Amino acid sequence: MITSTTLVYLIALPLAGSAILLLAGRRSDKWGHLLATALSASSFFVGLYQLSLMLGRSNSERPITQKLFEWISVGSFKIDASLMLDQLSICFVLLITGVGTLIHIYSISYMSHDPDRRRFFAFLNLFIAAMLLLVLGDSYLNLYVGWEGVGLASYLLIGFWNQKPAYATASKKAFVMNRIGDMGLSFAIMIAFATMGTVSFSGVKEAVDHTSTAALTGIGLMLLVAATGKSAQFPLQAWLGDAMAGPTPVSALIHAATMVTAGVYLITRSNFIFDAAPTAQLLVVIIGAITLMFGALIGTAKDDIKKALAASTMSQIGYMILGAGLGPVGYAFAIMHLLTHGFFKAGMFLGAGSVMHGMNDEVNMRKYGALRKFMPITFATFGLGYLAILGVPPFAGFYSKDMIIETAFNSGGAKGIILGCVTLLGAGITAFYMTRVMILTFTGKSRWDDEAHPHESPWLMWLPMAILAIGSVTSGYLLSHGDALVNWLSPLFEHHGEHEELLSPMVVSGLALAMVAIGVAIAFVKYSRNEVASVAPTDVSIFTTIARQDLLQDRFNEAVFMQPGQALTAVLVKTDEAVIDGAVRGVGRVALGSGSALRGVQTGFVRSYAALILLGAVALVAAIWVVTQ
Amino acid sequence: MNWLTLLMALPLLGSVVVAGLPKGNEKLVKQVALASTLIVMGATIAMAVSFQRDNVELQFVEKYSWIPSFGINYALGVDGLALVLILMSTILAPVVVLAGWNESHGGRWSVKVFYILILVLETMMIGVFAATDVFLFYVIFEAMLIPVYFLIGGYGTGERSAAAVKFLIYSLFGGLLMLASIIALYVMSGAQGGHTFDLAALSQLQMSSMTQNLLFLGFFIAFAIKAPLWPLHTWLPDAADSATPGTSVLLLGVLDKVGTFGMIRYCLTLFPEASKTFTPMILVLALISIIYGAILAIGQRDLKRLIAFTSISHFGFITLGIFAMTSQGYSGAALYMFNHGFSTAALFLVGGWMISRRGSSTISDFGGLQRITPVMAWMFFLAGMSSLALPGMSSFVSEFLVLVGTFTRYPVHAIIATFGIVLAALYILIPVQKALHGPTTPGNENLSDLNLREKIAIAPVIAIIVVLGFYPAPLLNVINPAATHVIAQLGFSDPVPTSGGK
Amino acid sequence: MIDLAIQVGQTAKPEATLFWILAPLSVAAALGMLLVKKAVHSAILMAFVMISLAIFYIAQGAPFLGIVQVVVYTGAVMMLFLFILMLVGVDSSDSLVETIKGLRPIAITAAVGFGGLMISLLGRATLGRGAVGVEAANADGNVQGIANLLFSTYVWPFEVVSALLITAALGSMVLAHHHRIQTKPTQRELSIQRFRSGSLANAAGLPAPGVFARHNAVDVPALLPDGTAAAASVNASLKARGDVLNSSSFELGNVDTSVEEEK
Amino acid sequence: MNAANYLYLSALLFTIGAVGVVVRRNAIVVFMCIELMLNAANLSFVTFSRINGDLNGQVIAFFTMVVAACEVVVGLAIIVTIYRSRRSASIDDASLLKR
Repeated sequence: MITSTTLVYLIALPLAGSAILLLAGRRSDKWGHLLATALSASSFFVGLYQLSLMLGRSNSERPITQKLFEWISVGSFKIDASLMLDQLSICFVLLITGVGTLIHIYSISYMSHDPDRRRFFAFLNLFIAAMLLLVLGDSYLNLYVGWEGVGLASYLLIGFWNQKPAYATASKKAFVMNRIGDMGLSFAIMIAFATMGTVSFSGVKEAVDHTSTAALTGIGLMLLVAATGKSAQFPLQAWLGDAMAGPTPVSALIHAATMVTAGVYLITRSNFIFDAAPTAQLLVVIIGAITLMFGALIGTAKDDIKKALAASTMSQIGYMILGAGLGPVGYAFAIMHLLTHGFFKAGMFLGAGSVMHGMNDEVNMRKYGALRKFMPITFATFGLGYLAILGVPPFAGFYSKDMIIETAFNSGGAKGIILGCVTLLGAGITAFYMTRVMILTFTGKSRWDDEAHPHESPWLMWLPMAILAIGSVTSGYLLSHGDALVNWLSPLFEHHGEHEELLSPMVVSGLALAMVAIGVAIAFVKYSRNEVASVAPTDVSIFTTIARQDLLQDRFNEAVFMQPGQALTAVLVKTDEAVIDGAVRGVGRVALGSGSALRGVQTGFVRSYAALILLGAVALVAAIWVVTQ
Repeated sequence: MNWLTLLMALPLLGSVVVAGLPKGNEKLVKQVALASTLIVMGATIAMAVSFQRDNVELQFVEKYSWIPSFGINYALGVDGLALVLILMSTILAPVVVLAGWNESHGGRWSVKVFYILILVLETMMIGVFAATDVFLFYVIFEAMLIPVYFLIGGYGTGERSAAAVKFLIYSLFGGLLMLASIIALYVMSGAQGGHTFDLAALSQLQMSSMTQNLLFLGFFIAFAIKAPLWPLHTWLPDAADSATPGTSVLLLGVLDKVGTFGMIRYCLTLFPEASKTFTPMILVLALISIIYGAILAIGQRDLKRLIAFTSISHFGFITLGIFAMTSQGYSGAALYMFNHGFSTAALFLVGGWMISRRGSSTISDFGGLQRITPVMAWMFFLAGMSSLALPGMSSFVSEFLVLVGTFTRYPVHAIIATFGIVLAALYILIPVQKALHGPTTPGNENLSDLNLREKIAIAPVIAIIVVLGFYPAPLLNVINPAATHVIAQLGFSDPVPTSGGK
Repeated sequence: MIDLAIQVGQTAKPEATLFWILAPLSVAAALGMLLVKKAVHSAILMAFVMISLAIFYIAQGAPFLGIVQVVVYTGAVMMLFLFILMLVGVDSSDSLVETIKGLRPIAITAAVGFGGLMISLLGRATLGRGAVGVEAANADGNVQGIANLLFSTYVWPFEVVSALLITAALGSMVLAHHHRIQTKPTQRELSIQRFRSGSLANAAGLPAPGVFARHNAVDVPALLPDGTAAAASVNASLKARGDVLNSSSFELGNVDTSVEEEK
Repeated sequence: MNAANYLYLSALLFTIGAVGVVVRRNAIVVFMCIELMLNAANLSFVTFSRINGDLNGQVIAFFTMVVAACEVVVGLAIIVTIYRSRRSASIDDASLLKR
């Protein structure tokens, strides 16, 4: 592999920005945001430069590496701090730095009134650096560093306004649930080292052939656990909704476009393991399918615009995971959907941020309505993103999502049909809840309070939205034109024979569009023709209630993990005090007690001492008597 | 050059100078104490530079006859592990002096006595890691209790006398068992080539497995109390609760390491067979310590007790690494000892500043500190991140090495231990949320942020934590040869990749 | 006389007679010590026991010890006891009721056990074994024999014991020395104190004992102007001993005051 | 006559003395009982001396007498001192050495 010396700048630039902003403190308040944005952008340009270099090389020579230093080396456990950039990484690098830079620009304006804007930018830069490390690391352990690094950045950013207790709790929840996922990644690394003796991607890839399926399945399942944690997949999905506590640019960058897709990256990166472990792969698909429906159902009931979008994110990542679980044919489509989703979902989140910005940070869509007139640019960019997520041709989602649906149908047998139906149904529900968001927010009558003065956002905010909207329109076509992305990534994935086509692309597209149309129509009937209550109605069906409560995910976690855990903690604290320390203190008390009992003998009367001496003498003589017998 | 004796003499000399200073001038006392510890630190670093990394034999060896009639020698020497721990102790000492500039006020005795105790303790901290004569080790091991006893009982808070007595009696109990074992070793050595207390000679003794098991237990219980391992841990929260932050740092950061250090240096070396016999039991205790310490930490309402319980969890990891008998586990454990010293130091020092400012150590009394005292809050957060072994912090490297090393030989143990990292997230983030986040609660509005002295004190600690997180090689290079040597001596070699049975 | 005693003692029959007469008596005296109320009686009984023992010593070929026993114990030690008894109060008699609960039964049980066991042990140890006798050892005379041992084998203990004796003498002097805490009040201070006390009754000092013209002994209380006896005029220790003469016979009312007219 | 009889007598006297020490409260009587015990021991020594035919026992008895004399001197001085401060010769009154 070609070695490079410039790769490290990708990470070093934003990392330096973060360090400077945090260490300089208030002194950098004036220029901190500009420095951070500039560093993020320069990282993007380094990425573009790397891409141009890569394009100039032949397919097999494209991956490059850079060894920085020897990180950990104990016995046979040797980990270098080294980076690797290949066709897959570069996609992520450009997405992260590109969307990241746009969101930096957006935040300059969005956060301009926040006294801690500098800190916000420091965290954003920290996130960019960590995320880049995640996708550039050349071993699972290096990836792990980035993996936890983005977790930390996510924690810091969700809890950016942690003076509100609920937000602080949300950030803690996200971190802890992510840690459960991280534990899976640790297990995967440990199994890999114990069975293969290496944890670098290339080493593991080579070792797959002579490793047992059981071990590979173990690694695969553990990687899947990691992915579910980071990508908010079932059953570790509950943190994502609460993570919307963070400022909206954070939701756009971390909880829509980049970090939450790390799970997809991990699975795609580990394709050699999953390809060799069908059980694990099957489970990936199942998790993807469950989450897809799970997110979609939650999305239908949410009145909070960010939480609706978050549910949508969860559902869309479900698509990607499902795609990645479909094996070699699916990886590229999963990545493609990831990229297009990065554009349109980030755009929509920024749109939502723009709406909130104009509406005094109101997030309840029932308090919106008719914003189309007041925020034309936001409406336009959001609308384009909306069309993209629906999968209307020729917008981006059409290309990426239909590919996944098609692949799902063609994955063969009953599995294919079930998956195909699930993805189709998901597309329909997506259409329903996204239309609902559109209608509630931008059309109909205004339902806001008098204090709200909706207005269009400044250009610093709408410009990134516009760029992302362009991305949502064109990216799908560009990436799939001539199978560009598929060919680009193909050297990484081993191709097996193509499945027979169950349904032709045209049929799938037709079915998907039909589902979307039905979803849109239902939404129109339900929300556009009827008056929308500005307060959520309470006389709703049990299903709506459950969906509003995120399908009881929090209740489940509370009942099954949190409350028993708290009870256990309380019991153990008491036990430690009473039993273990009690035993220790008991020893002391026995000594003390026997002492005070014996103290009674010390009457102070000389005669009683004499009596005791006499008794002692008797005992002594008795002993002699017995001995000499 | 007798480096080790020099190192031990310097703080002692400092304490003599401190003792001779005029009584009224407290500032001068502190400055002299700080200067002494800094000189010791410098000397240690100079010594470490001349350490030969690839030499697995003891280095800087010194040996003088002390009590000839019993064959007791004043014998010193260090290997990689001891060097690292001495380095840690001598770096922590000036940090503690500087960080706890005012914690000697309000004690039972004068400021002078406080620093004399600290300096005497530093001498012993160096000696306990450097001793290669078992008797000398025992003497220092027990003598260390005395300054700590007075530091807790004289300068602590709350029920300091009770905590000090509990600490002392617990430790003496363990020490007594160890003394019995040492005497037994001495007696046996007489029958096998002459009475001696020399560690190397004693490790060659032939003994029945029953004898070995019993003597091993004598040593191990002493070290398990020191470490502390579940269920011999209950002295630690009380002691940490009552001691001043600086004392707690030395207590948890250095003194407790004597326990884990002793397990390696004495238990493994003297009783290899018994170590193997007891390994399953010890591993279970280590696991219980990890999980139990973490859960108890989650349940604590008092900041100092919480930190103490996190240490119990961490010591579980160290013990796990030691007895996993792999080079990764051993190196990880050794590195963990070093790292734990610093991450606990950071937690205790910052926590101590928070407590002294607020006047309460109950976590729920704090709130919203991040807005009021951002630097202090950040330092606490970073210390917490180090404690939960976030990648990029030095403790991550050691914790992961322990887990990987354990997994290759004892997969189930490693899996259970890994659950500790989730609990770690909880026990750090809960106090972080309660104390640093949320609205600023009454009583916290006027807290002052760290002053320059405190920043200077904490900066090197954080720097070491972060730098070693990214570049642990300087330490690993010193530890690794010793690790491979010890593991090989015990007749173990790292498990080879299994390919999952294929 | 001593030779005679030794001869009597060493002939089998007379010694047995001596023993069987004196031994029960001395046991009875010892028991009596425990049972009598007055310490003085105890002391006398004690002296009896000691003299009996002295006789036993002589009878057993230890005339030196016998003499020393009489001189030291009955002569010096018992005198000391009696002195102290006088200081403390010769007449004080003890109550024999036990005040510490359960002590007496314990003591008696233990004593019975101890005595029984000792006697049983002695019986086991000495039955069927005759005495060698000290005739051979006393060939040069008992005193010479002891002196030989004392100044050769036992010279070091002898010196130590002498040192002990001196120390004890010094020690008892130190202990018995009354350490005055305050300075002795002067006459002036005493008189001021008298006037400051509640009444002026004693301001002029205590009345002297004795009845003028009729009786001037210290054991007779003085008469007050009204003719009654003044209790304060007699020494308290005399009163305690009961050695006070009744002064009623000297009182004014009983004195014939009729005046014979001179013709 | 059997010399053992003296030993029995000695044992009896010793026991009586011991009981006296325990049951009597007057310090002087207690002292006398102690003297009785010492004398009983002396009788044993003298008897042993006779049984064994050498004078060592008598020398020991002699020493005992000296020590007993010392003891009486000091002991009585103590009694006087106590009596002076407490006006009592009962040993039960001097019971501060407790708890």
